[in-house]
Amino acid sequence: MLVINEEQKMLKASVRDFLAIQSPLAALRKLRDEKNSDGIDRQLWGGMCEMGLTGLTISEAFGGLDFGYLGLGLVLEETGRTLTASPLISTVLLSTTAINLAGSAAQKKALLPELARGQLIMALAHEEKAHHDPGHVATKAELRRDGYVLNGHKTFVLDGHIADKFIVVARTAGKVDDAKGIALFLVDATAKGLKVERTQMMDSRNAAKISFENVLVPKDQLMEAGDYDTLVKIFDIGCIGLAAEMLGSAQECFERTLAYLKERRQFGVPIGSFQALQHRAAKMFIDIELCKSVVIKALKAIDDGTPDLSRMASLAKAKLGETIKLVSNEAIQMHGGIGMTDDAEIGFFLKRGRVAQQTLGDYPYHLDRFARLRGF
Amino acid sequence: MLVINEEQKMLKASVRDFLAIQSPLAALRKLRDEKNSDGIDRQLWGGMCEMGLTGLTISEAFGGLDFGYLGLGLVLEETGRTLTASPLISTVLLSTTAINLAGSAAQKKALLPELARGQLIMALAHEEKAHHDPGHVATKAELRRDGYVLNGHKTFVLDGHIADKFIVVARTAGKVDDAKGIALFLVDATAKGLKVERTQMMDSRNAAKISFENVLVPKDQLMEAGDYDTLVKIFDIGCIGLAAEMLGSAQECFERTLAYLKERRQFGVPIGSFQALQHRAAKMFIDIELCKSVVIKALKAIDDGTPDLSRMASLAKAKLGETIKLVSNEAIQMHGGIGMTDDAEIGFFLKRGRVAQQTLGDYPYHLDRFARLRGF
Amino acid sequence: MENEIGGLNPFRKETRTWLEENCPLTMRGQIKDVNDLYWGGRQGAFPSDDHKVWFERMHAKGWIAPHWDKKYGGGGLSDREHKILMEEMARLRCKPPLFSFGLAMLGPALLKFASETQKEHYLNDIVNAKIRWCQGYSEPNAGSDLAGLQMKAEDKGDHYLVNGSKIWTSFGDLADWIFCLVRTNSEGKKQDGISFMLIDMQSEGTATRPIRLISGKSPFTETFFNDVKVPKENLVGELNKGWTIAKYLLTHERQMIGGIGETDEKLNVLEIVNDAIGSVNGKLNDTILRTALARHEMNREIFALTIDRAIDEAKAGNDSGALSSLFKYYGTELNVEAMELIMSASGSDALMMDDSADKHAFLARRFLRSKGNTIEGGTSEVQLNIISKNILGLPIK
Amino acid sequence: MENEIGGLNPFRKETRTWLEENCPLTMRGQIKDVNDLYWGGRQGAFPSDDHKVWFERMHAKGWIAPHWDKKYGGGGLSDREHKILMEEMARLRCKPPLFSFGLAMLGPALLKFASETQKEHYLNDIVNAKIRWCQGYSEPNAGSDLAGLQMKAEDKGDHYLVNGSKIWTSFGDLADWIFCLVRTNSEGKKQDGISFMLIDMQSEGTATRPIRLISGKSPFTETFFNDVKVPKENLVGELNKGWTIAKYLLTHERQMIGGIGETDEKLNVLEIVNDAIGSVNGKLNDTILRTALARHEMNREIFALTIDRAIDEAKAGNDSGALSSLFKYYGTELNVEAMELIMSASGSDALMMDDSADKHAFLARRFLRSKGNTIEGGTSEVQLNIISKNILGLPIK
Repeated sequence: MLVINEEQKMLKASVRDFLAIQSPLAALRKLRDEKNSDGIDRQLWGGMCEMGLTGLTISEAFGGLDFGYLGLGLVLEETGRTLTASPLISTVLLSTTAINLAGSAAQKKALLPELARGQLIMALAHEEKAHHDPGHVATKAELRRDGYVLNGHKTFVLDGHIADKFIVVARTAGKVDDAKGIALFLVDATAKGLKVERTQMMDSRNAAKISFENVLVPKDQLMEAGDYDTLVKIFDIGCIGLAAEMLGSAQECFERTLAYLKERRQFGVPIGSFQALQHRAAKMFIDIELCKSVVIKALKAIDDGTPDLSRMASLAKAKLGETIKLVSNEAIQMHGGIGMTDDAEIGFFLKRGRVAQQTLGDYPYHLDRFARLRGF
Repeated sequence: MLVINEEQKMLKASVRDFLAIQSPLAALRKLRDEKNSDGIDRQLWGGMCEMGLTGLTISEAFGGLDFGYLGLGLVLEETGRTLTASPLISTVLLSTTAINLAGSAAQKKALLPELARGQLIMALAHEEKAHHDPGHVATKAELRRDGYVLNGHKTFVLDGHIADKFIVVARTAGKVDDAKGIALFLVDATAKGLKVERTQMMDSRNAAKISFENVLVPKDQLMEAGDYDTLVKIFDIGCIGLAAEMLGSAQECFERTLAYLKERRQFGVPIGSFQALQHRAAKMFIDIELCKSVVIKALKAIDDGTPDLSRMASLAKAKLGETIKLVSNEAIQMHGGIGMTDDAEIGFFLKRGRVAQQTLGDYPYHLDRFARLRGF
Repeated sequence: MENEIGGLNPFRKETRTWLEENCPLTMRGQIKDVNDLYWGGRQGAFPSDDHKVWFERMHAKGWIAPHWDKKYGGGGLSDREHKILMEEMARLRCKPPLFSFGLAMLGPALLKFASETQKEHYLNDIVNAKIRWCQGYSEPNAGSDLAGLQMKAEDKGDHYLVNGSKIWTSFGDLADWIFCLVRTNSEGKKQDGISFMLIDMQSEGTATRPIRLISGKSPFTETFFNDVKVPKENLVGELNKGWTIAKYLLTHERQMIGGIGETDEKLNVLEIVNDAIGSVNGKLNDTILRTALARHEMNREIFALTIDRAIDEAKAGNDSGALSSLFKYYGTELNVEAMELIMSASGSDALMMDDSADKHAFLARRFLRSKGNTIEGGTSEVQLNIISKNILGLPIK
Repeated sequence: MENEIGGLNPFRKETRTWLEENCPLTMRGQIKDVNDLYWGGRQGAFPSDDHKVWFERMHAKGWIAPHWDKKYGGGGLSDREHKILMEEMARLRCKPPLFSFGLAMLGPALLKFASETQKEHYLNDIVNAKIRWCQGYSEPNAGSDLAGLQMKAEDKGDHYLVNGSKIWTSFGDLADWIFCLVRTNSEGKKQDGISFMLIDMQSEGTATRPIRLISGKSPFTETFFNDVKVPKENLVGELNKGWTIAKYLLTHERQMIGGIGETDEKLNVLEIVNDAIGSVNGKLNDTILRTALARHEMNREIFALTIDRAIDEAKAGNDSGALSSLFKYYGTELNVEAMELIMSASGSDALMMDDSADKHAFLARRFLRSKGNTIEGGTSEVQLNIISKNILGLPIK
């Protein structure tokens, strides 16, 4: 069934109400303008943790709610509407998933309860180039007697500047683009030799560049199942979560534009009465309806453990990337000069949309991957 | 100067007047419906020859007018408007060009005067696959004591069913996709072992499939400069000529659609008052204006002998292929149900447009080639 | 079926046995084309002996119109029984014993709007395959503006005098009667001057002309009415209230179009492109076409998911009106795009369009025919207008 | 120049020598940005000593406004001499000694429409760089509908009382005076109630607010007028006839925008994409991007040919109005597309937008700013409306 149930509806509604008060779009502007050193509002994050959002995908045994990824997707859809800056993507969508999938029993026992309680902000450090590439890992992890020694650098590490702990993708063997030899390590932000440089992004959120200079990581911080296939699965789940967030953004951006078309008058009539704009609006509506279908299907595919997760992830990520691009471009154009001003909020959707569609692979990347997975 | 001079204007106007009477679009329908065995109107062709159209690109020394390719392009633009079926493309644009570029002195002396007088219909037999590919030649020409022996088959040979003589691209050496080893031969339609099968195309014009079974060709029918580079140049000129024809078709198709938008009423108003259709019409207008620029530039490039002819050819062929596709699709859609009927003439532009854009390489082919020539 | 726990319902059991015993083997399976159906009518011949056997057996059971009342020639089945019969026929993939616009479209309208006399007369003729019906809605000058129709029926006291023409009448040349919309009042709101009328195609002054499409022959005709006298009792429902019947019927037409459309074999775009272009290391040889194909296949998959979602929303009791508004538009745009991809991949092979047996010849026709998909049954532009006004609530100027 | 066969014209010779001797070396070559220009005005400082030297020397020659009459502070050059001076300045790539909206936009309007008193007063102030002008046309609620402006000037007997606001005023915060369009009549056709007025920005009741764009800081401001008293003699031309002046000025504005736009370094799309993506055997590594880039580069080349053709058509005496109607639309669409390609190729590098010195930081800003290109100076939609109505003659509903 490609519909949500009552419990899921309630979760969505309560998150929506919470964000409407605690984190309207103005909150993001405030973080940006006051040059907040964290780039997030810790009090807001505390509230989100209290609601249990950090535990949605953690089993009850570790103090989570075991609500599943459809639940997390609905939450992300809502934060996409308000463009809320929080560690939801870095910590819950990516890192918690990584620990669920790759962590040893001891690592899970140590970290999942903390994560569920929201006491830990974590970041996944993978990318080394400007374009997403799961197999491309130059960062080396050499096994010594006292642990692994990490050397290399990472870029576009979401929330890297505030992470307490990193999950670092490094190579214990093989050449730079080999699938074999990839491993995941848990590394404390305070580790010696680790350097973090905050990079502010176009969407007023934050990422970091990280470098490792002979960073020593104890052997028990190697993640048990942290191989290439697991990494890909983490990214697939990440893509679907991002698609859910983009769905929220696309809807909000479109609804605001639609409202503007009805309210703004030119030449004595509302501009929404111009047929050329009407048809463009209708096409956006159609794309968004299509997006809703692929997002709910893909979220369910995670929870159902279907074998075609990669194809679904690329399908969702590509379609949403294209749609948020279309909708946010059209939104600016239809808002005219007003849309170009920072005062109007509509530009924030363009900015977040571009970052989201670039994260974990853009449209061409996923189009190509979809074709490969379909065998052509 | 990207404008035409008085002499060229006069040529264009006289051809236009001639075609308006002798070959309106209804003439093509008549040829089709009466299942004319030639697929062309020989009387009309006679008239075109009398006007000197066959000699436009032949030097005065051989009885031609030496008017140049810009002149021929203007004529093709007009035949594109009326969708006139004639051997202009097979015989004048392609074969005459081939003889000019590759023929020996004796061949020129023998053939050009006949061609100028319109006494010869010729066809260029090159393609062996469903997609244009200059280097792909499997047809073999083996040198024996008494001449070359040809074996192989050709497809999509324009006007092959009525050609008196063929220019056949065959291979004297090398493997099937090698550039080296390609040669051009003059072969009589009556040659023993040559089989011609007429294929009617979607545009109600004709092409043929041809096969060679031990066809003996005298040594002096090998064309002097018939190598790969020359072949490519013939195709480049062919592409530009086709682009000129498509420009005529696109303009006529657009103008008819524009007239329909003004005349057809729905919901009590002319449908051309609907802004969504207006914007789509304006975009077609823009594309056609761009097309005019690239076509005149490319035609001049032939006459001027500029070194970047291949790039210009791909530029023109690609842009016109895309534009005729857009314009003819939109024409049907804007004509609605009426546009779908055979009674309405507008569908003929869709049909001819698709064949023209496929001839000598479609949009993807020339897009790729343009990128290669630009070095990326 | 899910409710029949503990064994089959007796009616289902009985029906299943009867169908298995009585439906000829050639009457099971995929319908090949329109000639694989029995259409009935004055000149209607059975395509094969099995078609005849099958029609007669079903007719004897009353199962030509199983859920119509027996006095109209129906089988008098309850909704529940009718549903079971349909399910069991689907199970055996039985072809319909009679395929008819009378059965599928006119019948439901008559049942709802006609007088008792009309019902008894016309419905029995439909069930007995005596009369083959066609439908006359569109007119040359109406197009997307259906209600702007102009074919006129003047009240001449004892009869109506009909003048005008209809277009896009499917099989108008093979039909005995036509049900159509005529203008009986040219003042006031255009929807309020339309009436629903039944006309014998053998009346003096009628004529039909087949419509040739850009793709070649078609089942469509134009039908002409020149001073045709129509008895007053041929009016269905109230005078000037035909628009209500039309709207009711349009729903049935959409279902019908869906049904006929499916008799055309679906083309496997990916397979055709792959065959035409070839691939190296599992990648299509043409990167540009590969990108276009990937985009298309993605959208097709997502469109299919959207249909699933609409069904699920309906099951869950949610309003899925907004969703279904996009199906006509997007489905046909995808179909047109698919044919463009196929043409692009097939190169000059797909440009041949003579009557020879070349395996590619049908591609050009399918391609050309596809251009009508975004026009017939409401143009893409009308669909976008409907979405922007009814769903998005954008203002009319 | 081509007509000066047999040696240089004496004025050209003299001018060339003078420029070579008097134009400081730093005042030659590409203008780096808006801060590399002297704008004049009450608070206007010279960006460098060379700017000062250059202005003063040119001013002494009367060459700030070389073709204006001497009584207005101009140089009184003939058209021919003026053309030669421009050519010689271009030859040495001299920067303008004074860059000013007064010189380029208000001046021409005053010369054509103002009273003699106004001309003498205001033109001299412009040439002497005493007053820096800005322009007030657009209003927050007008947008594409420029003539729908609402800023009101009420006749109060001895003065006008002005209320309202303007938007998109370039450097409104740095200007001394503003020339603007105000509504002096709200009845009848909206174009007929507009007047052209000069307002001292130091008047009581005026205020400006800088506009921050989605790309960051901008030269634009909003300007507010709250019960501002404007002397009656500040009206230029006839009351309610300001629309004529506006249309005249818009032509100059377009030229101006072109000029300023060019101070931004043009990006080489192909080079940036190539650097970011890399290639193997001369082919870009990303086939999808390669296709998009090829399409873009083709259209860009054809667009350039179209500009050439328009020039040639004009030279040949043909009407090229239809052609030039597409430049604004297509040029800006191409620019927007170019920035999309650059963003796509640059990946996460181009998403950084802090104030650090990262070499990519400017890309995000350039990209975001490009979104305004299809809006400012007449939206793409307005351009398409103009083409469909004025060129194609499509009917208004």
